Amino acid sequence: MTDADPVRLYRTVRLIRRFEERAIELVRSGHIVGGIHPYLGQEGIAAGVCAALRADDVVAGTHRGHGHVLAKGADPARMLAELCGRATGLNAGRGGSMHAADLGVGVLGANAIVGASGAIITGAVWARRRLGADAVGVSFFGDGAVNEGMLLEAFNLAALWRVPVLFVCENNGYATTMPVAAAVAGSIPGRAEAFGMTATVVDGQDPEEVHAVTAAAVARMRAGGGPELVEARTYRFDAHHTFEHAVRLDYRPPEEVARGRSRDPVAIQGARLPDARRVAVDAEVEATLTAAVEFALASPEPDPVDALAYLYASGLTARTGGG
Amino acid sequence: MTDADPVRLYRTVRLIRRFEERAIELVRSGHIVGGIHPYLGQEGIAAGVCAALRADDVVAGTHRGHGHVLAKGADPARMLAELCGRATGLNAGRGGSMHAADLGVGVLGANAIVGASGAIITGAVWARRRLGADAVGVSFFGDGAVNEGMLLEAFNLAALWRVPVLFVCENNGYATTMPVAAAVAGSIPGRAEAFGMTATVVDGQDPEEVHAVTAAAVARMRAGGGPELVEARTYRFDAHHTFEHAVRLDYRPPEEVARGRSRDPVAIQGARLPDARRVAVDAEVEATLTAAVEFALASPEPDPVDALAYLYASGLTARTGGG
Amino acid sequence: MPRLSYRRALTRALADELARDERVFLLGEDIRVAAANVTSGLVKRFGPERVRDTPLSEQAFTSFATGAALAGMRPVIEFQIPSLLFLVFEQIVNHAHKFPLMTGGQCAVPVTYLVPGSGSRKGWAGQHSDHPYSLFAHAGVTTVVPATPADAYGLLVSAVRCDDPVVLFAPAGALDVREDVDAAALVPVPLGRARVHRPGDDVTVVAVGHLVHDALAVAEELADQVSVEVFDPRTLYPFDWDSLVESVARTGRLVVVDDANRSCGVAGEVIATVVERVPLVAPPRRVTRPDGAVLPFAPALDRAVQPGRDQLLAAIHHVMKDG
Amino acid sequence: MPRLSYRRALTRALADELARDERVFLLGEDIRVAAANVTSGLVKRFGPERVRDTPLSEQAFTSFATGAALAGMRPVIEFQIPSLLFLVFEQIVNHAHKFPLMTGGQCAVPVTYLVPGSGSRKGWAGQHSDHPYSLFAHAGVTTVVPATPADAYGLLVSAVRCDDPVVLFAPAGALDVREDVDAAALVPVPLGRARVHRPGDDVTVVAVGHLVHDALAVAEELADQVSVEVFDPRTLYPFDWDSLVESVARTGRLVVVDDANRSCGVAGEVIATVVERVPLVAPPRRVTRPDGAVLPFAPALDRAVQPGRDQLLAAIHHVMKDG
Ligand SMILES: Cc1ncc(C[n+]2csc(CCOP(=O)(O)OP(=O)(O)O)c2C)c(N)n1
Ligand SMILES: Cc1ncc(C[n+]2csc(CCOP(=O)(O)OP(=O)(O)O)c2C)c(N)n1
Ligand SMILES: [Mg+2]
Ligand SMILES: [Mg+2]
Repeated sequence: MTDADPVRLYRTVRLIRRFEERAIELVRSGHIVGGIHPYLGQEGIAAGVCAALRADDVVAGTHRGHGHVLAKGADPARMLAELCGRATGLNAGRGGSMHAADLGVGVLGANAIVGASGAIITGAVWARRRLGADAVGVSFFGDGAVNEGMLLEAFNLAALWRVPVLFVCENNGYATTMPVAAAVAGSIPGRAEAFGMTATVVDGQDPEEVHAVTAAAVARMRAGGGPELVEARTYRFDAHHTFEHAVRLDYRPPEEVARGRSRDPVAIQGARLPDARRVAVDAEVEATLTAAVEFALASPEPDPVDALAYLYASGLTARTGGG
Repeated sequence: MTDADPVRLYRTVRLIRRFEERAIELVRSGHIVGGIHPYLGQEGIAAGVCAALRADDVVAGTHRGHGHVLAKGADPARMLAELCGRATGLNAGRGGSMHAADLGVGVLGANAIVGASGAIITGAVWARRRLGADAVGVSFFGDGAVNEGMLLEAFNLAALWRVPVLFVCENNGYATTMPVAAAVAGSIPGRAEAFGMTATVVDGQDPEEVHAVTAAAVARMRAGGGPELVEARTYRFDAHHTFEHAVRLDYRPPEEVARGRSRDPVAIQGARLPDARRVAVDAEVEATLTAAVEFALASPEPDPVDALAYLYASGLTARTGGG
Repeated sequence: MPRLSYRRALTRALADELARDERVFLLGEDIRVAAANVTSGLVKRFGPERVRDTPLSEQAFTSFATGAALAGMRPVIEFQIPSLLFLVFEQIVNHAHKFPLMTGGQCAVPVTYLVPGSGSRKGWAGQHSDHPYSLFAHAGVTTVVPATPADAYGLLVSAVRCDDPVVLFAPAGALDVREDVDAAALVPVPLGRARVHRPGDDVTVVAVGHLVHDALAVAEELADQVSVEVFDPRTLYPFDWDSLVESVARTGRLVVVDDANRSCGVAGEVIATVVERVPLVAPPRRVTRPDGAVLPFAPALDRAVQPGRDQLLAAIHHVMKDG
Repeated sequence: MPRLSYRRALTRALADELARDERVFLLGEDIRVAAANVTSGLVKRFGPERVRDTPLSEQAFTSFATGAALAGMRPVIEFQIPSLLFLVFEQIVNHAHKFPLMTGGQCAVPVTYLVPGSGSRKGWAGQHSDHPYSLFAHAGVTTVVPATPADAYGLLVSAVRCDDPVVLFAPAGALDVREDVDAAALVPVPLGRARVHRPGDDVTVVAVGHLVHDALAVAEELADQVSVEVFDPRTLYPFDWDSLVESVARTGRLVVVDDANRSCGVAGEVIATVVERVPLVAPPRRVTRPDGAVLPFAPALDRAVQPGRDQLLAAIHHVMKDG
């Protein structure tokens, strides 16, 4: 996965785009309960970053996490089954949108707590290296997360102990409805530099630029450099969460939304492919997703009898709550 | 208290020095239970900073907090009574060394949790200003605290909302036994600058220099500037905590201790006074402390019947623990 | 008479307190646009200084509120997710709660922590579906869980006026409850006072929060077989023990239904305190979440982990049969 | 036979596990110099990579351990103060505990959280004297409170080997207990298994942690009047209910003594579960800290808030008289 093949990058952004659109339909139809935080508009970041990683590298994501999971190589069908709460899902239906994880492909999981994954991935990468791998890791987070103390503590640990973690801040301008300028004193790169880290700003709408910048950072890290930060400037095309489709929250001027949507990573990367090639990839993605939807919807729901399965890895059985 | 009168500065450093020495004696004699974190060697910081404040300004301190409480104007006798757990203590014997507080003179309290006071003082100063005062505040903390996420979050809030808090980092080279270089990636001023704050490094052993730098920062803040940080370089002359007097922990080379102790804020400031003046101040301080010790030891202990007094400000009475 | 919803009762309580007392202000994430649909219309009426959006810095803004309270304000914090209380547990329990005693009565910390949407939100999965009120009852922080719109109004008003910290959980399962109430009939409800929703002679059912409505439904269903008294503590700490003891002394039987983990939860506390004080004619029973419960994502599993009406029914039948 | 101290039992357990399993490592503040006198000698034997001093960043290093555990290591974290667990409550309860279920069984999080010196340390006052084990029992995290050196050894070894997170509280009141034990007799003690220290027929006294020794002293004092069975749960969660039910079914009387806050504490849970399952001949009693207790500094007040032998004696007399 470490090459910058334009077709591969296009396939990934297109897959995430269409996955999200399908998922939104399934939210509307009631098949996905609880809604999702769509990654629409930010696809170039997950695609570009993950293309710079090896299979044995690890990533940890966010509440807006589908893109990271897919780009790192999880099966879209099992991912969609997870969102639909099916027993065949990545997490056997126990995690859902905000916890989708596939440790087999190095995805430690989406994470519903903003700022939480930075320290976890730092520990995971440190441990993998102690155990002999030369893996690196990526912590994805939003512009809101840089105000969370736990993430800043993780910057310090990673920098001090030179753990090769790439901190990727997806700055989409808002934390829910809070504009970044009203929330972040100083700057995002400045926060990383304060811990002695190299920080780079990149156009998150351009998958190839994201890839190039990350690949260089990963190469430095792999060669023994410390952690780095990349601020990817992006824009969220849709709602913070699908609940906004029902309740209009007034915080982004329509002109701003239009301007943001005009730089579309799928279009930008698509334009780099010959038409025929792009059409072929689109068809391939469509087929994958049609199969994924079928797989998800045909899959069984987990049995409520097993509601507490997996609660304890040690085999401990919890006392039930009945009277 | 806003003048830099050298005699006043000397009186304060001398008072803190002798207070701590008396307190250590009282730890040894068993009158102070639980020990203390001596402020010895760092007196110039509390003295210099508090001399730049007005009576209605507020400060919040640390576990190594006696100096801050005394410099801001608390009564040494009631302070010592507090350390001895007496009913006449600042906190009626309920707080002890790590919680000594005197809200009447603007001391929100020492604090036993490293990094905790920054956000508290930010809220307090913001509120005072909303309620009409033009007060500023000071948050004292150590070099260890700059690794606590909650403090970094407070930097952000204060900077964003332009709350005039002076963050004073007393860098004594160690967090307990952890050398600052092994704990702080980047630099201490850099951490404040990352949030858009002005940061100044000052020689913490020189009370006048501390005063000058702080007074300038306070003036800028009072004139509408945002929060700032001062890193005061200092050295802890004694143990992290008096328990170290019994258990030798091996972490500071003797030469380093000797070098650190050679720059003594009491001596430095004392040298600026005519001998006679200094001797007179010393006598005055001695008399104050002798009276304080007498007062403390003659004071009654609180009645165990009132062990839960003050638990609820609303007057709620807690259910007791008896069988 | 207008149908008042639980949500709008909270909104009205906040509006009334903001109007009544200049010292009251709101703090939270996305509260200006009212993302949680509780603070709707308040920024327009009271301005952004008193309805303050904060960056994602839960620890700092929680302690900011503590500081503001120490300086005389009465902050109300809205938390978007119940588990954010885990993140600020230290700030509430180790600071806000402890300040009055530790300072020997020098201060009060009147902060209200409001959690709209505690418990399962259907599909929000493991990290967003907790009901951690028992943790605060253990710590000794006033803990309130209103079941009805009128109580939501009256208890929130009382929380804001209380001189101690108060955590108010508004269960997701109650947010859509509506009630016919005259606006003029909305009054403060005293903290620490229970409410009997339905008198009965055979068994006392203690129900917490939204489960009051389930208990009432079950009581109605059983009306011709068992006379069920439905007891709503409203405040979990301090608990209205005297009223409960009076009730159980009459009925001789006790069932508790509580949507929180079983071990060391409030249901266990209710049973323990009652059996210490009142002889029962049958062993008491409780219906709770299982020990250590984590809510799985899939809807059927999520439901299976929460207490159900069938379980409550079974528990009532048991205590009737056993006694 | 050498007299083994509780502290040295902990040291030996850590050393044995470090020697046995390369994946085990220690993390904590000042553990190289063994400031808490538990990790003494370990850095010399196992090196600084496996006995890692950390900056003051409790949230990050707790989640660092989670990440390392996800990647196959078995971290042990030493916390200097019980209230630091408040600071990392989110990281333990919302992350480490929830990962296995949320990922559908893809992972385990074998981390041990070791708190040497929980409860009152005499003179460490409000923020350093908590005994928050019931909070973890509520959350469903395995919670261990050894009373004797041999159990401290055996339970710590089992905690390190457990595939789930385990919190081990070593009460300050037990740290100096010594025992005649042959090194060869030190063996793993299974989690979730209670220990009867003294058999008896008239009343079962459940005592937690250091209070086991008080219970034994009281039992001895009463030997010619009342036959007291002293029951030490050792693991508070999961609790060994079957053994307790067997004991109380024999004695018919129950007293619990527990040095934690009363409401929603483990003492209440013990009473609730027992009365659900066993008929008693007298109402049960518990001796605890008061509701919402904050330990005041003054020594006599600090003692007054903790359960005393006289209270236990009175409780035993009560249940004997009542029954
Ligand atoms: C610690 C924490 N605080 C608050 C929330 C509620 N919340 C979920 S997403 C979100 C906004 C996050 O903004 P950002 O980090 O910029 O990511 P984005 O949603 O823009 O991708 C908030 C406030 C949370 N999940 N965790
Ligand atoms: C959050 C927190 N972590 C750990 C501790 C234990 N502890 C008390 S003082 C201290 C060292 C603090 O170092 P620093 O901030 O440099 O202050 P100094 O002691 O040097 O004055 C530690 C680790 C604590 N009280 N609070
Ligand atoms: Mg964002
Ligand atoms: Mg220091």
